[in-house]
Amino acid sequence: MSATLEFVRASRWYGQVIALNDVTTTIGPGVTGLLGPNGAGKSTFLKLASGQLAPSQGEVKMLGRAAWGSPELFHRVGVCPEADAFWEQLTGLEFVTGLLRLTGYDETERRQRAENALHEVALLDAKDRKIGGYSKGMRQRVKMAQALAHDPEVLLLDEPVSGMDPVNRRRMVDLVRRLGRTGRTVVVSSHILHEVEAMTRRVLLIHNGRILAEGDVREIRDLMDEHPHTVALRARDPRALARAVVAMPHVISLTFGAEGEWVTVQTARPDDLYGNLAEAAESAGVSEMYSPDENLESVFRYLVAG
Amino acid sequence: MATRDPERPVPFAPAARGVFDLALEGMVWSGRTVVMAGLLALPVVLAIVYRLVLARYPMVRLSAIELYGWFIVMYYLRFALPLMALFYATALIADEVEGKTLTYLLTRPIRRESILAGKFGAYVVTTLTLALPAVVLAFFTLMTVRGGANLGGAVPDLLRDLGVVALALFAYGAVFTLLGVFLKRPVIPGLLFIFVWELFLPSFPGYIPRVTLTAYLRSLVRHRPAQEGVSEIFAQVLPTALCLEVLVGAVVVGLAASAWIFSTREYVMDQ
Amino acid sequence: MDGMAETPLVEFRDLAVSYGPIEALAGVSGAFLPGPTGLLGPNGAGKTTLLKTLLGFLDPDRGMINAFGLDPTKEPLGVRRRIGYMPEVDCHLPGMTAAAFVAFAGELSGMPRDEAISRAHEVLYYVGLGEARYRTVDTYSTGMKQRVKLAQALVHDPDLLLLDEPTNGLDPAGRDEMLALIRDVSERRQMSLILCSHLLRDVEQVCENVIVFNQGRVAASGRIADLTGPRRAVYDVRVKGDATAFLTDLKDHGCEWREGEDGYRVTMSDGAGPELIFRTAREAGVQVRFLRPGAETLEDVFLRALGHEAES
Amino acid sequence: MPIYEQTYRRHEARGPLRRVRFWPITREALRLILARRAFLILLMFSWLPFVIRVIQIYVITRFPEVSRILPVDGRLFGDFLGWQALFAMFITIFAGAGLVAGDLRTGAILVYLSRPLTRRDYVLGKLAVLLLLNLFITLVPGLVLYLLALGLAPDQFWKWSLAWIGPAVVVDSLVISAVISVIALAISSLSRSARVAGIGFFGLLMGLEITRKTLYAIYGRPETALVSPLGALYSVGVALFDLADRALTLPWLYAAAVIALLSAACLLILRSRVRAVEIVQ
Repeated sequence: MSATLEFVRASRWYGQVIALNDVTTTIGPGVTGLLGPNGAGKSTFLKLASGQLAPSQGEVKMLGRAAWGSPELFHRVGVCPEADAFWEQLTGLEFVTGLLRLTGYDETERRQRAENALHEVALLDAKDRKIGGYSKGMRQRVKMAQALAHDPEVLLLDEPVSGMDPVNRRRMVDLVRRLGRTGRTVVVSSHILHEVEAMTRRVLLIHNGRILAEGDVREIRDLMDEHPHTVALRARDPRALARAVVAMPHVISLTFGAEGEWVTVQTARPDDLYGNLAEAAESAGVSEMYSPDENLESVFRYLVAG
Repeated sequence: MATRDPERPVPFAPAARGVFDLALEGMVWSGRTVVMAGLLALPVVLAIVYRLVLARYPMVRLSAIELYGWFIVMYYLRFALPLMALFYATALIADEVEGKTLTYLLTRPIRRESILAGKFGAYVVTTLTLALPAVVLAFFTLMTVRGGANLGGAVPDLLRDLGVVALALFAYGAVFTLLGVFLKRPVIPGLLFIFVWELFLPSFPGYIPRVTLTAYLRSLVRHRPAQEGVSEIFAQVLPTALCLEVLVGAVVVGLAASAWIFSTREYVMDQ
Repeated sequence: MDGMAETPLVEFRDLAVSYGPIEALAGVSGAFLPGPTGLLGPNGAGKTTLLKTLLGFLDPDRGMINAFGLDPTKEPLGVRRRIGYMPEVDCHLPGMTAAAFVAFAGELSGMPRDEAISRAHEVLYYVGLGEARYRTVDTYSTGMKQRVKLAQALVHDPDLLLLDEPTNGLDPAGRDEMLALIRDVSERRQMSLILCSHLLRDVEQVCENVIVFNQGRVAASGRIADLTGPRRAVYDVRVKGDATAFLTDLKDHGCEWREGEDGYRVTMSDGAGPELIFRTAREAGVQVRFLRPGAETLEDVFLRALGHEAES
Repeated sequence: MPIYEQTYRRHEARGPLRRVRFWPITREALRLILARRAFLILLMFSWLPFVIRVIQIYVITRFPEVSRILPVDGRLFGDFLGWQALFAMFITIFAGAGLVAGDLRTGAILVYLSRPLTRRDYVLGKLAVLLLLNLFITLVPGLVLYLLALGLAPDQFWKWSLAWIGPAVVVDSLVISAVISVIALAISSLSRSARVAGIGFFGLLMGLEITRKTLYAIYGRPETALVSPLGALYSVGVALFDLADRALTLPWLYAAAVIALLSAACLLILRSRVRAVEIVQ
């Protein structure tokens, strides 16, 4: 997996505030999710990658060249900034063609590419309306259009779906997945976990300016499985369920809920518990089962707590 | 257009031209241009009033040519042009930063110098298309008073004045571009520069006027309107060659410094 | 909060409000009873317009609106005194510390200065900004700014809270804490509130009743339980391992599935229970890691009420 | 589930709405602007003419014959306040350009108008900020100068004929401060950017001032002063302190009328621009 984007011991600070602290990682083709709470350093990471900021220490290389100070990279890189900021008096088409002109395309090719990009984000029918009149979802999509209009190999997307309602969010998630499948390198930053999980498996967890965890989401979740889990189950016959569960080797504790329907089990090896729970669950009529330690959010919170 | 070479940024001229068109679009059609047009048209209105009233109220203390000279020196050179330069030039980059739209330009394969060049070009075109017609209109409104006998003779004056107006817009434009790129809040310093530095220092004795642009601009123009009080005594006229040298120098240095600062500065547009 | 008919805090009938040519509200009727109520709809559906009409910022073209028995267009001060408004936009004052800002907001609500200062500290501790209250709000993260906005809405202890997109831009941890805070304000402090949002899970976690807006009209309204009562048994499932075989087996058993917010949303075939899910999982060799009877979520209500592909 | 101490009590006091609702707005805005170093420097410079005038009065008391060249009478105060008007413009723009424009741009106006406050309270609160700042550099130094003159040179000053100077200083300072403040606030409300408001304010006042000078240069009639707000202000000064400035000596009634008209127009602009909801045409 050739490295499209490379961070070598890169740090960045503003005054005394450390935004990115000694980060080393490489990102190749496909979609990579950049995950972290607000202020964790995601935006700084993307600004370093897109050469808008120079690293205070270390090196940031994009397509083999130092990201800062190499404007020619933007022939092959598309950036979708986070801010909801536009030249409001331009129409969607003027906005994209205007920026394509700064990418060196001539008149005809500009118009052609702009219309393709607008079609890609389902904005073709609104191409002649002023961006000032666009809805929040449409503004986010025209921003994507300018990022992918010049068919870049690399796409850096800063919170592309924040503040969007479900209809638009799903459309954007599908678009990112389609882009990832065409072999481009797509880096998507977000603080909404299930969106990133829907777009990709490859995740980079970032917190307080440091890389916390890296790799396939499931790998990270398996890493989770070595730790005790508490699992809550509601069953028609909780006693029968309890009898079956108690026999399992790694169960640490087992308690009954107040109303009697609920059973809470704590196990040292969650994999084992879930593995051979199926028969007991079926016979005892389990209708609800959840564990606070089970979703990506908990992975995140768990790793952040450290 | 040459085919796109992904290994090198887009050449300077076409890139600047692209930024120029984008900037011009935003600059010309904004509400502020209407305000600026009004500011420049004021002397034309006064000229028209002067012509109409002249018939019934002939005892005027300024002849048409003197009034025109007064407009050029007192109104345009010392007030309207610097203010318009401050208005547009400080915002060339500041508007994009404040509006957070600079990112779109910084993430294009173009050198930052071409962004500044494109923006400054748009500034020059916008201000010239507003200022030059106003001066010409004022000129003809006044010069055609009483049969316009001396019109032919005065035309070279007009051409010279138009040249000085353009030079003033370039010079003040370069200075305020630098101010806009260098300071976070350039307006108050800019206003102090126009209404204190450029207003009072040119009338000082000795070498002091040489640190102002007004002294040079005023020396290039042949009009010598009667100024009140102390400034009458010390008004100096500097040699034309020196004035041109200094003004062109100010433009070059101002733009070069702005380009250098703009290229090396990082723009952190926090959320 | 028993069900007996309480007098509503806010009532509006056939309310129409427009911004210049754009008709933001086209004749809506409804009421907000004491307690938490959700105001739901895509961006630009007219939710914020209703809040601003309630605050007396906008004069309606036609129709009636009243709050606490007062007409906001005639007695805006009387209405605003009893309302705490948390706007969607960032509205802190640059250069002010949180403590100074919230105390200032209290004073603007008519509280004497020293009382406003002590209240400000108390409220800032309550929203969890105790230690950071002497820092200027510009240095705050998005989450903390949202909490300062809540604090300035709470400081004069209003009778009705208007919360416009309170979890906007928050990360999961921040969102849960903000919703927990809002639930605490509503349940433990007995403060009625209107939670205006386009995020469905937020409204579900705080409110019992909801009014769904779309393009300036009321699309649906009533108790959330009624709107989302399960017709066919629906379960949210998450499995560990390759789910494709599991899902195709489910289809063979007559169940349908689609990708839900967090996991797969399986609509069971008639008469089938959760055991079918466990059995199919076991046969497909995957572990069921999460199972929850998913009533038709507000999103389904939402899409159905909006006629599916509403362009928003 | 985060645990919150039970300190949060329902606040029962429902005292009557304070009458002076706008004062907190003024106090907080002043506190913020006075925290800015650059502004304090500007304020310091605004007191420079005061220092010069004190020296002038001191010199006259030591060498009485000097008073024949630099007479210590109404003209000293008239000129002094004339200069202070220019400083007032810079002070007002520094503090005032963003006063309303900033709130409109960031939406912070909602913090005010969602409270039991009328738009009148908001405008009064903001206006008081500029008024106090301007009075601080016109009325305060003017009165101190007057008392100083009485104290240092009682023989020349403690005359019934010069008793009118005190009230004249008060009136002139009030007029200058009020007019400049209300114009600046109106212009601040017309734009969403403090930068445009600042340049607009100077463009308008200085532009009309040059127009006045042009018309006077052409027609030589003092009535031309009515074209420019600054002209009207200076005419009031000239009338109050009978300064020798032919271009501005005209019946003070005209100047007062122009000023009243101007202030009314500004208040109307403020009434229409200060609203919680942007009316999108």
